[in-house]
Amino acid sequence: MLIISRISRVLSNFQHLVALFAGACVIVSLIGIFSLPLAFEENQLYPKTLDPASSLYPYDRGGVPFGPTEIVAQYPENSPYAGYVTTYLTPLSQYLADHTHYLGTTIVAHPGGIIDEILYNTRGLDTVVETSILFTAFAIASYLYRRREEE
Amino acid sequence: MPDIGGSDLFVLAFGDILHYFNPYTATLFLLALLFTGLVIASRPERQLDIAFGGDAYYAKMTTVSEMRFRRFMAIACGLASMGAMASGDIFNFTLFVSLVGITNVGIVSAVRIRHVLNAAYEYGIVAMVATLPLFGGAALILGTTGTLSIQALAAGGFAVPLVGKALLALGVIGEGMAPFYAAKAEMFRAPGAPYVIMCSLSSLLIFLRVVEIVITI
Amino acid sequence: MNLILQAAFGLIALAGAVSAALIRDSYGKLISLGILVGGVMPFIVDRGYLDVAIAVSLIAPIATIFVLMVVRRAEV
Amino acid sequence: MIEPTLILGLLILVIGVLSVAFVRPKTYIARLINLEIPAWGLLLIMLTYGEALALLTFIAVTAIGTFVIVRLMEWRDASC
Amino acid sequence: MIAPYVVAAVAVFAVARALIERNTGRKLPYINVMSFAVAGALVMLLDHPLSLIAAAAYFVGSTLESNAIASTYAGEKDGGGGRG
Amino acid sequence: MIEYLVFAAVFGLLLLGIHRKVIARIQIRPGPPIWQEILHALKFSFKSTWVPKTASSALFVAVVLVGIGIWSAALFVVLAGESILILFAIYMLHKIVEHGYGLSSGSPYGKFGGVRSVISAASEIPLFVTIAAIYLFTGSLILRDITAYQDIHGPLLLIAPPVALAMYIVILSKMPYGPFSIVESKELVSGYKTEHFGAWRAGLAVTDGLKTFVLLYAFVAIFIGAVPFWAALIIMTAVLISLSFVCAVTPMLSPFDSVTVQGIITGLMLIYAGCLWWVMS
Amino acid sequence: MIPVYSLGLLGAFASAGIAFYALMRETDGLHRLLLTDLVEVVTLAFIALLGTDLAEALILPGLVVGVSELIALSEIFRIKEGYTRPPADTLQIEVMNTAPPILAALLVIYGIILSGFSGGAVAGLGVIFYFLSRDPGERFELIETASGYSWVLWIIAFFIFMVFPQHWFFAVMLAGSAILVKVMAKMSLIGTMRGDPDA
Repeated sequence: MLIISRISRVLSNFQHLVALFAGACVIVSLIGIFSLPLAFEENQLYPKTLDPASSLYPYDRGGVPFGPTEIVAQYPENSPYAGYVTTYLTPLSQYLADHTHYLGTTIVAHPGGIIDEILYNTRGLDTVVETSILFTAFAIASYLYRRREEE
Repeated sequence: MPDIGGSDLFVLAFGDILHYFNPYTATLFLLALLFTGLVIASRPERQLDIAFGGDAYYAKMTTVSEMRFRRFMAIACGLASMGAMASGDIFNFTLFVSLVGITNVGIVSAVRIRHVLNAAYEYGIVAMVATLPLFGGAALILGTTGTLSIQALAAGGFAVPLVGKALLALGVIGEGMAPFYAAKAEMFRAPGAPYVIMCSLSSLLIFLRVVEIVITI
Repeated sequence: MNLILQAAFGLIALAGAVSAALIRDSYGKLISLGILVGGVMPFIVDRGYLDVAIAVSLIAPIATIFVLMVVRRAEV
Repeated sequence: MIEPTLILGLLILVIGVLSVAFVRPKTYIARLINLEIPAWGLLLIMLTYGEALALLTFIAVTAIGTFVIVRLMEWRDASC
Repeated sequence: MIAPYVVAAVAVFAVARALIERNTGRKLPYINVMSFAVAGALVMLLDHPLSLIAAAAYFVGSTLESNAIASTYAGEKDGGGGRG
Repeated sequence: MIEYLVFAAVFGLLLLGIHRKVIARIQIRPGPPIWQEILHALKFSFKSTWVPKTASSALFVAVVLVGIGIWSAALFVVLAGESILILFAIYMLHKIVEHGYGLSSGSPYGKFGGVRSVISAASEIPLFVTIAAIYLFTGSLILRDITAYQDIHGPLLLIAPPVALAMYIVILSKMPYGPFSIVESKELVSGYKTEHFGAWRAGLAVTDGLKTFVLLYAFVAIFIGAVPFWAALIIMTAVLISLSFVCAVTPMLSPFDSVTVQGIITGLMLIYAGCLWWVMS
Repeated sequence: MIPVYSLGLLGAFASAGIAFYALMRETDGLHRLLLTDLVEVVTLAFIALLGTDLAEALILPGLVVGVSELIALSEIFRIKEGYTRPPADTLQIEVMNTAPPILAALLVIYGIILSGFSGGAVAGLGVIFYFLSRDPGERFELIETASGYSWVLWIIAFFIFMVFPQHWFFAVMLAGSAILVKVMAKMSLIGTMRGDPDA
């Protein structure tokens, strides 16, 4: 009975919780190390091929503007225009792509590109939730910050 | 597909992310909806505290701005748990779970009682480091199977590593289940019952959901 | 970039990392961090991500300046 | 053939994590500075897989995160 | 092409020198040498006008950084540990 | 279906009455008559009813309805042979309802009852080990399939006694006057129930009756299998009496000790389920 | 031949173990906050090891989740510890007189060209850096409103993708710019949150 009450004294103090959780995570990390090697599934969603010769490197995924591109989505039938975004270039990014060779990241980050395709179209809900998290966190921070200390 | 929560009732597609309901998740979803409605409808109670050593007691009042903020957080928490109940994609689920975690912290962080704030901070730390098991588990499952869709995984043919499942479950536990519940109990001493209940409900719901996910995949 | 250059810059990056970890003085740590950045940068450029390299080399000193804001106060 | 960048990145990541975990001297600032080391290791890992956009965002966000903690420490210095 | 190797050797040497040096103030010149060498290496790695800009950006950035460190360090020493 | 509900509530209350009676007899007291709980429920239905001034009124009323609602749903899940995962989800959500009872009133006693009910969340965790173990045997969590499995292989009670024991302990921690019923310990007046009176208290009594009935019935259905309804009632009563014995002879644990004991039980169950998984795969 | 993925996982799991071990031994509040930041980095390593386009698309939300939780927690920590006096002076070294406007302008322009998350983060950093050397003033409400509206715009863009996929072009433009404004505004708010609430 003594050991039980000692354990419960530790548990009852919420200061120990982080340690408890971290300990559990250490154990699971060890399990993770012991369960290696894990095979990497080659048949991935949205795989990529790198073409260093392209001016869109490392994001050149082929396709013609305003036409579909082959991208491996989970449920292609749910986004009928999947792949269209990937091939679109705004005038600015078209200009950059024509004139330089090493600005692939900038061009693709500019609206249109494979990441936009995934973030906004096929897996758009992730982005909705993620912006909501940002929104909530800022709501908390700004509420606490602006609350007058009027005790 | 193993039969866990009954057959699918309804599937809602957002691109690659499916939302589906089976009797089990639909029950949980309806409860989340019900309590979110309650949060909107009800006003906080006036909590009475006894001053020990005498017969006196006093009521803790909740200011209007604090009430509004906490109500907003509780509604967001309800919406997040509804999303987590319906989501059919592992990464999307983990994002919803993180949202539940941060709204839970938000609900109590507005309280000015130092003790409650301490508990909220400790819980916040746990909720924040819990993103490692959550996202790490999702990434591990994606890496070893090549898909994130729960329905595709449930259809079989994938060897989901046990450690991936363990990470996922551990992450959800970190966002607020027993025995980490003790920190929440401290948070619960805060006044404002409808909102505080939302904390407890949401973490229970995500835990119930992750049990289904872990058994299904 | 051939193996010799990779080894050289990799060595610089590693030396920066190890010394940043071991040095006890805050300024020394920041300087070692600069060495680490100097070792990493050729790898980025070698891949052909020039835009990323430009952005990273502008952002890295900003992070250092942020840290300097507290270093100055603490090192009494 | 394993990319040398990946090896280097993993090495720096582990060194960085060790240096943050067992920081010497144990001050907030030392830990804050050491936090940058694993970040650069992770950057090299991202570089290996050509995740340039993620890399760029990561460096920017790390700087912002540093600022958040710096700001907290400034308030702390002002109040104590 | 021998130039990149020379530059890399200079960079390694500067780093080694900087790490051996105990005094923080005297480390900074070696860091400047290193950043100059690295900037040179950046130019030589890719033969393109844009890499010149990248090298310039890196050099400007690292100079800014070491200047900031140097002036904060100097300010602290002059101010005797006060508020700079 | 309404007749099932009424029957279940009344029979559940009767079981609770028997529970009190048995405990009293073991402790050599006369004890209340066994229909005392039913009478209580009826009496409270006709008492005057209002909402305390400090309470959060909507929540105060709604939790009573939610409590009745979820346990009615649970009853139908059990009777229709649906997924036991739903049943256990409802069982865990009962915690939220208890918490709602306690916190909505603003009374300090109610609050302590509610907080304690949150602390004792560990009592539900063995359930999931139970579920996992059952799943390993039957490959399904639909009650119909589990019953069908038992028709072929015999009752699960004999196949996997530790699993049955885990669920037994879970039910035990929900029984009043037991070692784990820290939410109802006497220093909290009536725990989370303190401020609910009149018709609300009657509603609470109905919830308790339904809960007892559903849990015991589910225990019979999951671990013994398909039996005639009257036989199920008899077995339920027998299980309840054994529970009463345990309650009567054990002292109540202090809140955190109770959590720790339940946690240790969970850990043991987890090890058991792990071994089971190891053997079966 | 060692499989690359397993090697990477070994590094990631080892880092996770070390980081959590340190967190287990740590009791001080601020040190714990710093360690959670470390944990975020390790989290991203897990995702980065996938090496697909999807991995990249998952890193971006992961990053933003990490930094937003850090912001919320740091503010809770400040209130909890009762640090109520705002910091007075800014960094007084000569580079701060010239560098911030130029660097900030460069970063903001580049961020606007990038658009999306990455652009928001880069531009937000630029704005923070600018606010460092200037008095933030009373722009809080305005920035917050802008970010709220841009959030709504992004939701609209999302539904255009789902309901009217033929208008994908409009949606991608809307989404890219809305996220840019949203993330940038939020990040720049941290810059204004340094001083007195009523400054």
